[in-house]
This record gives sequence, structure tokens and C-alpha cells, in this order.
Amino acid sequence: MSPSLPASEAPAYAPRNYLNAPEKGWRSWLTTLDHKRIGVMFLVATSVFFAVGGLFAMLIRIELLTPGPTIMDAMTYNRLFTLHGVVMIFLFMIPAIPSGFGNFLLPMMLGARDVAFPRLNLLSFYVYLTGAAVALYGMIAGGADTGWTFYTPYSTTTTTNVVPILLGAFILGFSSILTGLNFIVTTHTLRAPGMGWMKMPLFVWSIYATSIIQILATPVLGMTLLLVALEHAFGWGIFDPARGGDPVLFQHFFWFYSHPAVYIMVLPAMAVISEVVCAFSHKNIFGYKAVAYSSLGIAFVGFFTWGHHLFTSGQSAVDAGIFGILSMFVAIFTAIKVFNWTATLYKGSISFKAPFAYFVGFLFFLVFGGMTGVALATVSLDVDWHDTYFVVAHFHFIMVGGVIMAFLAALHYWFPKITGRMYPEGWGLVAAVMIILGFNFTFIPQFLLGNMGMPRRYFHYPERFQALNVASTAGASVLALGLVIVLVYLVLSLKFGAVAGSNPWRSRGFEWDTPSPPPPENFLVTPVITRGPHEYDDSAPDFPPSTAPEPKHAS
Amino acid sequence: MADPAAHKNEHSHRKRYLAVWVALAVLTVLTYTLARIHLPGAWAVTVALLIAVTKGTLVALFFMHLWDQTGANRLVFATSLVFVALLIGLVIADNATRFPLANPPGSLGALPAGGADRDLPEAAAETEGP
Amino acid sequence: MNELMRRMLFLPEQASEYARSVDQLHFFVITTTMIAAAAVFGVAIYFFVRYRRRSDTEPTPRISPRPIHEVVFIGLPLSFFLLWFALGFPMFVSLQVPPKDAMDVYVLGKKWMWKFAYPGGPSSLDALRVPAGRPVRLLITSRDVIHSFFIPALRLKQDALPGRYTQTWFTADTPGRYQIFCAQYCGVAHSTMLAEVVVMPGAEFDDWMAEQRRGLKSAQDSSPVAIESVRFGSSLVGEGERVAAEQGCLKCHSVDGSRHIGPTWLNLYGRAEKLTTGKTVIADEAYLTKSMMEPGADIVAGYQNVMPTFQGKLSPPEAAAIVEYIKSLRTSAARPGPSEPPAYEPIPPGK
Amino acid sequence: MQASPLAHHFESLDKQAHAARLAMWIFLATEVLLFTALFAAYSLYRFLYPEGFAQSSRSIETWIGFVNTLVLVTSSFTVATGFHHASKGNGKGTGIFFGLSVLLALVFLGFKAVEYTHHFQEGQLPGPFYHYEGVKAPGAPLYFALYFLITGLHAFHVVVGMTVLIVVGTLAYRGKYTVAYHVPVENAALYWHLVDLIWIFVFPLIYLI
Repeated sequence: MSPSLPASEAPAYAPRNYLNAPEKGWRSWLTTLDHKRIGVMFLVATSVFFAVGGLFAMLIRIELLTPGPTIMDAMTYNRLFTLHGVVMIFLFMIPAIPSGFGNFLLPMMLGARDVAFPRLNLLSFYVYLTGAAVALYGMIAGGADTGWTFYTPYSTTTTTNVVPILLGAFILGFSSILTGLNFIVTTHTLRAPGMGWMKMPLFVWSIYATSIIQILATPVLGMTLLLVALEHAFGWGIFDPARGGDPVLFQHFFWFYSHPAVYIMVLPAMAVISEVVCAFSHKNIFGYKAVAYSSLGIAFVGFFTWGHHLFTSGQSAVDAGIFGILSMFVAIFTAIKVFNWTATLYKGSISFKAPFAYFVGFLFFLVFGGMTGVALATVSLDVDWHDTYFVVAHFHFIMVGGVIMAFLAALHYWFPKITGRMYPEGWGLVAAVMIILGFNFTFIPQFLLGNMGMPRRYFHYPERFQALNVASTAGASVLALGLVIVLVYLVLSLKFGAVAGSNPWRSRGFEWDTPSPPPPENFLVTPVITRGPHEYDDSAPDFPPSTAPEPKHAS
Repeated sequence: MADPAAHKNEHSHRKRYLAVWVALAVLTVLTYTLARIHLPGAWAVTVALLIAVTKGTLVALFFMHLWDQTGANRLVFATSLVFVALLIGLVIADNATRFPLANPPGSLGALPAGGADRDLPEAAAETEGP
Repeated sequence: MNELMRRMLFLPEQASEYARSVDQLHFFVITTTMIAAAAVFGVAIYFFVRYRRRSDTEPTPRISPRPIHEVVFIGLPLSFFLLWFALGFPMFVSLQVPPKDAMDVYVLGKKWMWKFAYPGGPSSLDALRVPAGRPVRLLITSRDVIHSFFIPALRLKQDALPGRYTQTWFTADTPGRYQIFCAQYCGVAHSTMLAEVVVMPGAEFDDWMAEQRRGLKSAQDSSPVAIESVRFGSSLVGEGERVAAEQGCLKCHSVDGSRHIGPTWLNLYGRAEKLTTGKTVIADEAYLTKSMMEPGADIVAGYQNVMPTFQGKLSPPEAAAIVEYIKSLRTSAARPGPSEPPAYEPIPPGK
Repeated sequence: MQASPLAHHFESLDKQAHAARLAMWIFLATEVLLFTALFAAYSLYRFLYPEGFAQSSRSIETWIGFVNTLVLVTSSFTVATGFHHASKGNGKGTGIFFGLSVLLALVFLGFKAVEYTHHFQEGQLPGPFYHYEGVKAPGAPLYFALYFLITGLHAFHVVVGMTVLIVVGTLAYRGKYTVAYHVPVENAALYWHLVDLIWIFVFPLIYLI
């Protein structure tokens, strides 16, 4: 796609790239329509909130070192875990990979110049900032103590300042919808000549599936949060048990969004992993169609399982049965991906770099976290585990173990593409090992705490739980230290990293066929796709020719 | 895409709009009249909803041109309707089959006040229906 | 084996047959999870080593799956998952269907305590006494927000919904004291909303119950857990409940809606009662007070005139408290009169 | 969207129109899902309180709903006709018919205002503000909470739709669109039809059953 670029020469830093062209200066960034700049701005913003959420997490862990008050009172603690959840979920995990990496990469992987609606894309970023500002205002002006789940009637009667946080999440939903809409239309209409649906990179498939969930589930959450805000502000509620309302209905609505939202977070992680596993084993994906379609399967079936959050809430046994059995099916799609990724390694040529290390972590956490998820959906076991630390550990395995591993893998894998420079590989591996081990030490004790019966959101706890809590906090410190190391070396690499060249990993992904950092128009010449996205089997050393005589228009 | 089809059917389109409009108006009058004469029990709901679905289908197919849209657009709309049905269906299924006292008191799902008996679950399972 | 696994997984003691069977499933599920995770991970590690990159330009073969691969990838986990479900769901269903001969206990969650009441018997705070070996059905409700009644030792959990009842049941078979938690976040003192279930040998329980009914041991009950200082004393409703229990009202009047010697108190206030005379009265304060003082005056149709008068036994404030208590007994305010406030009394956070 | 012709990243106008149309449909899907939460709540509570809902529904002015349905259906027809003119390149016709639709929408809102005033006088208000004497059955406050939520959200959409129609209609009147490219007219029309479509379901749910 960039035939002018000589292959396997000394790496070059593209002199004219999206960072300095068409204009320089922060003003040009704030008004940019370039999907790459918007993606980078999303990455920076979400990373800041990741740090904030991480700080809250550390404070929570420190507080739990002793059975009684350690560094704060119960009210502060309740606010902290609420804010930790809200920040991590709505401000970091939901937008991080789709809006950040997705924005940067999706058009490039499709061979497009931009997303379909660049203005909407910028609007999405500002809507995100607005939502974040409103939510932050709520946090500063008192914060909420409802947990990120906002269960009524507690959330409608709490004296804390929950309304701005609800509204913040409501506004953030619009950002999510706009991004999803943009990606779907982009995928449908802006594929490069020659790129049929079955030649799309798996990253695109997963992001596409994510977008479907975003546009279909988010409006329901928006409405639900608005209803809670109305009920809190004016008593104008439809969940109020005193007026015949059903608080369990809120839980239905909430999880109708929030269970698929788990896949809004995990599918992009899987998107990243599908790319990383091919690039670092230098091998064609095993079962392209299976992996691609399983993304859509997750998106679809993910909507049918929300009731497994309600097994103990008074939901009927009939619904519990329906949701229980449907939940078994959604895990299958994840299993398909896991098996296919593992099979991809077979007869590969594996370079064990930092992104691959995160893939290893991801694989372990996803298998264990996913299977404990199925275990939780096993109805009678859920009755015991529900709302205990087992659930906390399970979803952190998926969320932290899955999403953050993938986020870090993506950060390392595409760091050369985004910045044009390399990160220090040695430090990368050290940090990866620390993060993966620290993570295990943090959350495996929490599984055991859940088995012992420690409920979540507990400020005081009986003394018999202390040893495991201390172990968990110790693990969290290692995890935090690892993350700080990553932050430090990545920031330093921006300035001092070795120049990467257009394709340091010898990856076959289409985004690597253009200089690093990419030019504002992504490709120097309009690419014509002649091969699949993950093909490593031909004998051509690096860049197979990618021109075809007759450009075929994708519709 | 709609354009080639639109060119071909230019004249029929106007007539089509008119016909659909008349049909919608007639159905509106019909459903209003039927509501006034108070059909017995579940029929009122069924008929009213059937008429609404018919009207909605007319609007979607002809005013909104789903009739001659590409697959993706139809799929988008159909998918959203699937999820509408999903949410409504499973939520009602829950309340209809719950332990009756877990429904709001005074509601159809719960027994009338003053009768919380041991045999509730079974008795309710027999009397309840969506 | 059971004991070894239980200790390895840090599970609490198993105080019922149900807990033991849930744990069996737990062991099976966790073992398969471990084996699967280890297998996937082991295979991956083998591949990392066996197929590490040896040169920068090494080509790799294209390997595509045959349909059988994907069938195995789908079928193997799915059959395990469905097996889990098939084992787990019947247990859940059994939890929903209490045996007919189960003893009822009313469980009331409110910020931030658990209250237990035995129909026609005593009530207690924070200690649920049950006989070993006999089924006990819990009818759980809440006065304010959603709580969740959680006994780890019985592997049992059920949310308490404000204004309505959920149920669960158990047959504890090992005498002892087991912790009760609130598992659904309910505010600032959520983590101190603890209680204990005291499983007593059947005979001992019967003795205790008999003594309770004689109103002798009421003081002993509120000792075990942390928050004994919180009493109902301040509220008129609580006072009424105490008086009603002391005076034996609850021996004949149920508070759960079941028919007993006298009409139930649940939803009594404001109810239109048909009398033996054929007239209908609305059960308001005046009628309720009159019925305590002159029980024979207006007999509700279908009941006998057996109630003694409480003229002189109840002081006016006590009678008023009982009326308040009756008023509080409703499944919610969704009775006629839509904007009627709920039955629960909100307690401002922070005590 | 882009009223100007081809944006730099699209290969053809046709494709750009396709993208805009698809985006509109996706957006309409999110609108449907937005209303779904309210419809689901309505269905559930109607199932639980059939009597309260039936009585409440009878206590409001059915004929206003009836007339409003006719008004909206007619406005949908005029919008469709307006779009038909655009597809033939007759921008003036589009502008006029869109203007007509806006007038009809105003009529709709006028009736709505009359209705709301009535509810305020009667005390048929949501939740704690409910003090209507006519319906005592349980569920009535819920009915009116949902009534105001659904019709309020719908009225909001009517206002947004009117704004869109005014803007697009004016542009069309000024000859901004061509036979080849008039996708904004189409999208504006689609939006208005959705507003109509939702009302078609609101009408029987709120007024008739």
C-alpha cells in the first residue's frame, strides 16, 4: 500500500504525519476532524480517568487492610467505591478501546481516509468531556454512595448528590452511541476497494459488534438513569415501591444495558487480542470466520442474559431458568475465541514481546474469569456467591484481567504506530510480569473471600477475613507499581524512544502498511486490498504487493 | 438503494402515499370507535394493538420506504424491534410467574390483601397467566 | 474429600444438607474450571516454547480449521456448561418451593438490623432461633431499601424488597451459631447489618419457644451481635408491636395475612370489613380501638366472639401504639388512596 | 449532515447518501430503544394494575388523542409528499409541504397543551403530586407518571422534529438539494415518520386500553 517505501531499510520517522500536519498546535487539535487525533485525545482522556479510578481503588484497598476504619469513615468509603466503579466503567473502560484505539485504527484497517462522519466523531469527544465534567462535578459536590449500579430505592432516597452523576453517565451514553453509529456506518460504506466483509481485520469485526451493542443498549440505560434522576429529584418515580412501583424493574432495565455493557468492554479487548495473537505468532488466524462471527454472536446473545444478575432479587424461577440457560450459551462464543487463539499459536513463530506477554495474561484471566462467570450463572451457586467478593473477583478478572490486559497490549503494540517510536522492551516485559502477578495476588484472595462469605461493599468486616484482605492489598500495590512503571517509560519513550519505522513488528495488519506515525490522510495512495488481514503464509519477505488491476467497490 | 426504484415508481409513489394516508385515517377512526364500544376483556387490547401494528407497518413500509430499502436498513430496524419484544416479554414473564407476594401489593400479580397462605406458589401458578 | 475441598476453597461450615449439595456442585464446577484453565494455559505455554520465533523472516503455514474443530470447540464447553446448569437449576427450584410443613418466620430488614418474628409468638432482633432438622420458611421483607438476607453457612441468600415479601427456606441440621449478613448495599452501616442464626436442637427450641410465649426470656435474645443498642423503643410502631406481643394479641391475630382465630392485621387498617350483622365498617382508628375495648360489639363475619376485652389492660397510649402498629402492617400503600405514604419509616443515613 | 456535496473521504455522492441514510436508520433504532424502557414499564404496570390503568385511561380525554392521531398521520403524509417533491427536484414543493407539516405539528402541540392544562387542574399528575379524586384504584399514579413521561418525551421529539423540518424545509425551498442529492430531506422525513410511528403506538396504549 505504500510501494514507494523501501522494505526492510533502516526505520524512518515519517516527517509529515498526523501529529504535525495539516497544522500544529493545540488549537488545531481541539478542532480536528482527523479520526487519529480524536482517537489520541480519547486515549489521553481515558488514561487520565484510569489513573483516577486506580487511585480510588488503591484507597479502597488500603482502607480494607483492617476490619474497622483504617484511613477513612464508612461514608467516605461508600463514596469511593461508587466513584471507583463509575469512573472505571463509564469514563475508562467503555470508551477506552473503542473510542480510543477504535477511532485511531478502524478507518486505517479498512483502508479509509476517515470515519464516515468526522464532525460527529469530534462531537462524540466533546460529549464525552461534558459527561465527564458533569460526573466530576457530582463527585466533587458530595459524590454519591449508591454503588455504580444505582439500585432503587436506595439511589432515589440517598441524601448524597447522585443526580449529577446519573446525568453524567446519561450524557456519556450519547458519546458512546455516536461513536458506535459512526463505526457501523464506516464499516458499511468506507471499506477500501477489494475489502469484502471476509477480508476485514478481526479487530474491525469485534468493534463492529461492540458498536451494535452500544447503539441498542445504551438508550435503555439513558432512559433508566433519567428515570432514577427524576425520582430522586422530584419523586416522580415509577420504581417507587410506596406507589406500587417495582424496584426489581429497575434492575431489569439496568442490566438490560449493563450486561451487554460487559461485552462493550470485553469485545474491544478481544478485538485487540485477535490482532496481537496473529502479529506476534506471525501466523494466520485459526478459524477466521469462527472468530469473526463469534463477535456478532456475543453481541446478540449478550442481550439475552441480563437476568442472571437477578437470581436472588425476587425474580421468578421461570425467568431464572430462562436466563440461566441462555447465559450458558453466551460463554460459548468466548470459548470459541479462546480455543481459536490458542490454536493459532500452533506451528506459529512466536516472538515473546510485551504485547504478547499481555496476551498470555489475558488468556489466563479470560479463561478463569469467564468460567467463574459461567459458574456464577449456574443458578444455585449464584445464590451463595451473589453480592460477595466472589463476584467482585470474577468481574475484575474479566474487566481488569481482560480489558486492562488488552488495553496495555494495544498500547504497546500500536505505540510505534501512534507515536512513531518504540518503548523499551525490557522494561515492558518487567512491567507486564509485575502487573500479571500483582493482579493475581489482588484478586485470587478475593475469590476466596467470596467463598468465605464476605459480602461486597463492606466497610467493616469480621476479623476472620483480614488475612486475605491484606494479601489482596499487597497484590494491588504490586499491580499499581507495575502500572506506574508503564506510565513512566511510555511517557519517556515519547521523547527518547528509538524510531520505530513503519512496521517494527513485521505485522501484516493493513494499518502497518503506512508510515509511522501515519500521514493525515492515512495512506499515501488509496490502498487496494488483495489479501486477507492476517496472512503470514506466503513467501514474500515483508510487504506483499497490494495493488489489483480492477478495484472492486465494496458496498 | 432507494434511488433507482424511486425513479421507476415516481407516479405510483404519490398514489401510494395517498392510499396509505387514507388507510391510516380509516384505521384511526376504526380503533377509536371500537374503543368506545368497549370490547370485552382482552379483546380490546388485542384489537387496539393489532390495529396499531398495522398502522405502524404501513408507516414504516411506505412512508419510511422500508419496502424498497437495502438489507442493512431493514435489518437495523428489525433488530431494534426484536430487542423491544425481548425486554417487554421477559420483564412481564418475570412478574407473571413470581412468588406472588414479591409483586407489588394490590396488583394482579400479588394476591388480594389478607391472603398470604402457605399454598401461595402453587395456587398462584395455576391462576396466573400472562 | 468434602472436608479437604471445603478447606482448600475457604468455604464456611455446612449447616444443612442443601449447603452440602451446593458445595458438591461447587467443587465440580471449580475443578472443571481449574482443569480447563490449566489445559488451555498449558497448551499455550507449550506452544510458546515449541514454536518460538527463530528468525525474523520465518514464514508460517496457513492452518485452517476443519468443521470438526469448531464443533469440538463449541460442543465440549457447552456440554459442560449445560451440565452445570442441569445440576444447579433444580437446587434453585427446590429453594423456591418450601415444604408444606415448614415453620414460618418473618424476617424484616431495615436500616440496619434484622428483625425476626414468629407467627403468634415472640419476635427478636438480630438472632434467628430455629430448630435443627425441621424446615423453616422465611418470609422476607424490608422497611426501607433493598436488603439481602445472606447466611453463608446455609449457602442461602434472598433479597428483601420493600413493601413486599420474598421467600426462601432451609432445614439446618447442625446446631450452632452462624452469621447472617446483609449482602445488598443499603447505606452507611451496610456492613454492620449483621445477625446470627442460632440452630438449636429441636427439643431445646420447643422449650425456648414455650418460654418465649410465656414472655420470660425476651431479654436474653438480643445479645449476640454488634448492634444490640439499636432498639425499636423510640418508635410508636415498635412499641405497639412489643405491646401486642406482650398482651398476646399475636396468638390470635396474624400479621402476615393468614387466617387465624381472629382476622389478620395485615392490611387491616382501612379495610372494609363485613360484619356478622351484615353491615360493613371501615377499620379505622375508632373501630380498632373500640374492638380492643369492646370486642363483642362488631364481630367480623366468619369469626367467633372469643376475644377478651382489654379495657383496663391497655393504657390509652398502648392502645394507640397497637393501632399504629396495625396501620404499619400492610404489604404497601397501593391500597385505595394512591398517594398514601409507604409503610416503612425512612431512617436518615448516619443514624 | 453535509449539505455540501461530496466529503473528501467518500468516493461518491451515492455512497455518501447511503452512509447518511444508514446512519439515520441506526439513529432511529436508538430512538426506538429509548422509548422501549418506557413502553416496557408501561406494559409491566398495565399487566400488574389492569383496573387502575383502565380507569385512568378512561378518565382522560380520548377525543384529543384521537384528533391528535389524525393530525400526526396527516402531517406524516404531507412530509412524505414533501419528500416526493424533493426526489423530483422540486425544492419549493418540499418547502411548502414541510411547512404544512410544521403547522400540523403546532396543532398537535396545541391540543397537547390543552390536555396538560386539564390534567394540572384535575390533579392527574405523576407520583406524589397525584391528587385526582376520580380514580382510586392502585396503579393510577403510575399510569400518570408514565403518561407524562411518554407523552412528554414524544412532545419533545415533536419539537425537535419541527425544528429539523423547518431547517431542512427552508434549505430545500432555497434550492439547496438536487435530484441526485437530497438525503437530508429524506432523513428529516424519516425522523418525522418515526415520531408519527411512536404516536401510533402511544395512542392506543394511553388513550384506548
